[in-house]
Amino acid sequence: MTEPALIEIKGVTHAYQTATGPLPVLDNLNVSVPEGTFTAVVGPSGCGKSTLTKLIAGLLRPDRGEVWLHGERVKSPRKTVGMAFQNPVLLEWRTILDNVILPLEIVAPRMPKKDRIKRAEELLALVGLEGFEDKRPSELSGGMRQRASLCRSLVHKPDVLILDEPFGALDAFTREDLWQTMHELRRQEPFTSLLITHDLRESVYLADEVIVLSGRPATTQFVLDVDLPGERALDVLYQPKAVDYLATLRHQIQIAQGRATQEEAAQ
Amino acid sequence: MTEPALIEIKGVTHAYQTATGPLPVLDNLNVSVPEGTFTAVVGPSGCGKSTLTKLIAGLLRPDRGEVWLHGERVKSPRKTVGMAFQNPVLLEWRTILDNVILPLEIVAPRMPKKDRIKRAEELLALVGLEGFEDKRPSELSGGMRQRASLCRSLVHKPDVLILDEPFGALDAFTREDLWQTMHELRRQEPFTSLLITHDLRESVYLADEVIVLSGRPATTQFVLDVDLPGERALDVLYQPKAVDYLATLRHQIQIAQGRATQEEAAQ
Amino acid sequence: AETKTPFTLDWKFEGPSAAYFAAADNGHFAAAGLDVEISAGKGSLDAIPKVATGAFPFGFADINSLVKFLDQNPGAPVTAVMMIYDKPPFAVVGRKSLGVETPKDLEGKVLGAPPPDGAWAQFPPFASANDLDVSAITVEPVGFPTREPMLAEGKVAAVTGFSFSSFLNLVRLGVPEDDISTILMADYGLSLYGNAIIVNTEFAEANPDLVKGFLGAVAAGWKDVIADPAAGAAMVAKRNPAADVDLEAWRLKLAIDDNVATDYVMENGMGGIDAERMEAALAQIGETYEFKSAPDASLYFTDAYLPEGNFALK
Amino acid sequence: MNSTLYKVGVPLAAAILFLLFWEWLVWVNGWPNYKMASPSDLVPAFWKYRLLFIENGWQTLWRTVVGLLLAVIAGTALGMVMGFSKLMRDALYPLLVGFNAIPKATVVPILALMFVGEHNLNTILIAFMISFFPIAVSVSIGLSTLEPEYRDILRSLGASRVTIFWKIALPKTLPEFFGALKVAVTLAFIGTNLMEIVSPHGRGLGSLFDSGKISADYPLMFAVLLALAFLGIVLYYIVVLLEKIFAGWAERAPG
Amino acid sequence: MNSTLYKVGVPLAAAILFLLFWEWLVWVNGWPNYKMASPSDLVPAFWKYRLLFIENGWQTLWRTVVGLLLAVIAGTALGMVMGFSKLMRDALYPLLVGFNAIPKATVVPILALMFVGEHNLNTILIAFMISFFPIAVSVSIGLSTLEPEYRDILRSLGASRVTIFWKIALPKTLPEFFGALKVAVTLAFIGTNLMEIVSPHGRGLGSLFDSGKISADYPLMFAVLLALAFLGIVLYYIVVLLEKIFAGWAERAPG
Ligand SMILES: Nc1ncnc2c1ncn2[C@@H]1O[C@H](COP(=O)(O)OP(=O)(O)OP(=O)(O)O)[C@@H](O)[C@H]1O
Ligand SMILES: Nc1ncnc2c1ncn2[C@@H]1O[C@H](COP(=O)(O)OP(=O)(O)OP(=O)(O)O)[C@@H](O)[C@H]1O
Ligand SMILES: [Mg+2]
Ligand SMILES: [Mg+2]
Repeated sequence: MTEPALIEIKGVTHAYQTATGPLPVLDNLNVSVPEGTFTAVVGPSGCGKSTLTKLIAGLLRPDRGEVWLHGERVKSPRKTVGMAFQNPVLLEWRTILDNVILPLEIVAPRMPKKDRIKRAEELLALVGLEGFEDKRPSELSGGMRQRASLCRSLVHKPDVLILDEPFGALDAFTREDLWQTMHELRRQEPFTSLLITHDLRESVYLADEVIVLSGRPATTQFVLDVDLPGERALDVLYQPKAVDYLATLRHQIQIAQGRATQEEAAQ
Repeated sequence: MTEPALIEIKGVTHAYQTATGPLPVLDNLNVSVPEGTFTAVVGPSGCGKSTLTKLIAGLLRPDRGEVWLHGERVKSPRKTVGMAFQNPVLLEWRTILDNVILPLEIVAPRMPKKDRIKRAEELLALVGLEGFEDKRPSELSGGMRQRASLCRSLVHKPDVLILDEPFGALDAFTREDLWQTMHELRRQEPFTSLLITHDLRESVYLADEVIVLSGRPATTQFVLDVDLPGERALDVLYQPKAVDYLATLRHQIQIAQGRATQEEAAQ
Repeated sequence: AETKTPFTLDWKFEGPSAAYFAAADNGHFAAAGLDVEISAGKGSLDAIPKVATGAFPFGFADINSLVKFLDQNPGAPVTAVMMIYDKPPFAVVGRKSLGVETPKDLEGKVLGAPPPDGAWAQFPPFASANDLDVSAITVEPVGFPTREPMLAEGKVAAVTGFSFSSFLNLVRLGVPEDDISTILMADYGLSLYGNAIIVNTEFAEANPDLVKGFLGAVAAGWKDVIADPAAGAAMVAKRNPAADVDLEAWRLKLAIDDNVATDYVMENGMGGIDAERMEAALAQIGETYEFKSAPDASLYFTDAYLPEGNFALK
Repeated sequence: MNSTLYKVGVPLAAAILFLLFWEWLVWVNGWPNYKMASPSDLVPAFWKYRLLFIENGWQTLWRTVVGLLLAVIAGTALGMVMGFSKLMRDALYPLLVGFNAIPKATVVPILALMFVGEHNLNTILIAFMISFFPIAVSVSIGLSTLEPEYRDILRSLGASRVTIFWKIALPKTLPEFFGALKVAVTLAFIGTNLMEIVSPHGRGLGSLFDSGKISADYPLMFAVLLALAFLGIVLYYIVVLLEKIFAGWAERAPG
Repeated sequence: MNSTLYKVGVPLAAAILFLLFWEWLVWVNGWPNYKMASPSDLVPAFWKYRLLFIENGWQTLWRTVVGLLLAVIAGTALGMVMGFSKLMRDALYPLLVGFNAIPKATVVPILALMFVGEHNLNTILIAFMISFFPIAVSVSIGLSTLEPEYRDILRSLGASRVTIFWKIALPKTLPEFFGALKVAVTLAFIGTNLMEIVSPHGRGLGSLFDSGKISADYPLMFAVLLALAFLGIVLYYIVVLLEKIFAGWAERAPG
């Protein structure tokens, strides 16, 4: 038997209780992310991706099935997780710098103030927000807020990084810059990551494995192993292998949305 | 002299007053959108795109320069504008349906309730949200909220439609569906539209003209006339002309971000 | 037709208010051509302005308060026309078991007194009239609600207060009646008068006959309740739903005996005052209160509306 | 757990626990009635004066409700003025605070002199005066701290300030508004009783308290206080009901 | 406009306008002092008793502030308990409302009997009792309506409820908290004065009011009320200052 994966999702089923009855969202889902790897999850809008992130982070308890992190069953949130939410909520009463520092105040309360600031400033510079440290969130543009939120998820060097569409509000180039930043960071301070995205190129460029979820209620519909070099340059996406991957994923998503069948995909 | 354009931005300069002094955002910007056309605006994150939409909607007054709509100078917001904000704020105390109906309550207070509901339901169905009419916003996924917000901007059949990254949180296919929906709607109930986006394919597919803004403070750096058929199928993007357009835009944005110079682009 | 004339009392509807209810219920007011609505009050300084502003033509209030009021507000159209409490209820109430029976006994003891208490305000003239060594008396400021309970628990040896209220409160708290000593200040050198019927002078000048009729009805009411205190208490109970009839009858009785039907009144009739005593009273007020202008007894009381020889109670 | 059972049971259990604790406290300390009557002493008082309680309770209740309604209307209006205009906020707030810092017990005689004999008006006015402030504060804060994103939804449609208030600001601050209303309910109650006690007109629970006081009937006095508390709770549940209807969306499961 | 000039000028102008209006009202109606004294009558009263005003003002002030601090601490704690636990909310709210619907004027004698002679304690307790409720309500509402998105930021890090309260819930509700504090300030004031008037211990502005009453000195009585209003305003500005420091971010330009 192989060593258990760092993130292990076993037969998870979940439904939201709504006024009109339960809304099943995840149906017997299985995902495992080995230590040090980067897994991307794609799937149609509203299929249950964000729900999945909340289950892993321990913010929700699954109706059925189990979530394991580091070989322990997840029953409540833990300090070693970094999370960037789809909707980047920044605290309006704190400056951008203080927003980024927030997790350190919880996770590493004894870290000297100077070190905290240094760490946060480094990250902010990495995402192109130098000079905005002392601004209020409302003084930032949508994309800038998203970048600040990304820094917040990274600041305490989490073992497990959960990113829910972290680059959704960014233009292509800023986004590609950040892809490279992510690769760079991963090299410097290794982490295991689960990335939700709707950009297929992003998933292929960043991940070691791409999971395609079916429509709601979501199950694993397809898993793609991305066999590209660990250190990737941007033009890796123009390699035939990558182009192939992209075509496969496009088709899988079409299936997930019920526009094509598995048979067509096989053709 | 030609007939004045429907949206006319003349030498607009704007700066935000921040604690550390003014932050210039727009610098002598000129844009004109003729009646019935669709203009896309692209530019680096934080350059001032959302600011531009607020100026057109009359939510902000420019420091210098003028904004004209319908041949009238904009001094305050007007009822004939539909706006989808970058951050889709839905009112938590209303159902999705009632959120979409909201503009009708202001703009067409005498419209019979039944008609309002019908209109809103039609739009919700168009964006794939049938069955979610009676849910609360918090019961929707990020992408679903964005779609609801789009419906809200359309419900009162505005003459002028301002869309600030309306598809940012959507997966490729849902997004492409909505592109087609937009074309369809435009045919049925013509409007003049300004679209902010960071997706170059989106801009080429939807717009008659793409404006590339430079980095902050933003000026018009480049204007691309999109000469593609009015009714576009998705594969239009694979035509050589469109591929060419995309390459040009990519390069222009690189220039906007200061990674390439105009000279390189000319090569 | 009967003339509507509101009448404000100085306090809540208690036993001693019975006389006015009797005047109403037994038809004395009606006989004088008056339709009187009686309102409760919140102290003399609530009643006096009500009359001074003309909102109420008649009122019932402490004349000492009226003196101060007229000194502070010269020319205010209000004056007293009929003295009711020949002796004011200001008293020192002590317990015999704690060694307090006469004023002199207070020396060396603890006296509880609420700072704004009306009786406490008269303590200095009382003390000087009785040659008390004030420095030998420990004065403990107490709140109204704690006054009698503290005496009942023996934390103080005596308190200042209104004779009938403090006495009855103590009885209610379980202190044996014969242990309570009520030292009525008026019996020990205090010349002050007590509560009187007051009128708005503008109203009185315009309607002298109504005023006379009113006073006659009040006197008749008092006669009724003196004759039958229990019936009077029943009239109070009619207006004060939770009232304890026996208690109110008792309170009325105490007021009649101590304050209303005094020896002087039995002798000279009810309603009038003695000019000399009034001068002495003003002098005693001056011991604790600094007059803005020289006091003038004629401003505070007029017998113009009283019958010759006052109202005989006998 | 059965949900209606829970909704009725929890507050009821809390109330019973509280009464038991009270009884025990009095019993252990051996307090006499004039210090603190125990719940069991109150039962006879309630029974004896039951008709008076109903009659006077109603008197107190309707004046309180009218005063409260006035306070809601005037407080909302004032809050709107202060919420929309910083100038008005800076000018009016200190005056209002000053006015509120004045004990209403001292205002009662002045009012009573102004409107002699108008007992209803006086009582309602005091209930109103004492209770409008929290409402004005909450509305003004709701408006002045409204996030621009929310405001812009309607502003971009050219909606008037009043429309923005009704469609956005008010619903968004409803939870705080109802919180203020819960405070205002109890204050209005205190106002009504203040008038009934300080400037007696012989009606309402305040007058019953007074008449208990005159005859040193301590159990009756405590019984009146309990009745007041009970009426306050009734009004509170009415507010809760309104809140459920109008602002039920805001309640989240606790974290 | 010069900003400090504006900040001082606007409230000052409003206050002066108000005093002028008052003076005019009294003058036009020709009201005597015992109905309503005019501001110009109060000046001599202030001057004559200036030392008493300072001494008693201080007495009232410190008891109010101590009571208020207690109210902030206990109110916040209670609000946390009720905000985090729906059970506690359902159980405690009605009791608190009932307690608050009881006029504090009637509680004063009971307290005075419980702690005979402890004037400071009694006064502070009443100030506390009357003012903690708005604070508890605002904290509990802030917690129970906190948007899950905000809560999740810290929850995902395994932060405790108390941490979430300090880092997220409290700052986020600070504007409402300060609103409640503004209401509580005035209530605490009323509490202190209630004790000083109803169960007099001869100290504080309440007792000055009473002694004005004994000598029928109406201008003095009105002057005391004005002094109370003034102290209330001073406390209010202290709260405003704290608000500027801690919750300045929340104020938006009005729409
Ligand atoms: N209310 C504000 N106060 C101060 N500065 C602001 C405010 N809003 C925006 N800014 C600043 O103005 C600049 C432009 O913001 P804007 O939101 O227009 O950018 P954008 O082009 O929409 O960016 P994005 O693509 O990231 O949404 C940013 O640098 C931002 O920091
Ligand atoms: N709190 C909630 N209560 C009830 N239903 C919810 C809740 N949150 C999400 N849902 C529903 O669950 C489904 C999945 O939501 P989720 O946010 O996980 O989707 P998603 O895959 O992240 O979509 P997107 O790409 O649009 O963000 C949606 O249909 C949504 O309506
Ligand atoms: Mg999502
Ligand atoms: Mg933007």
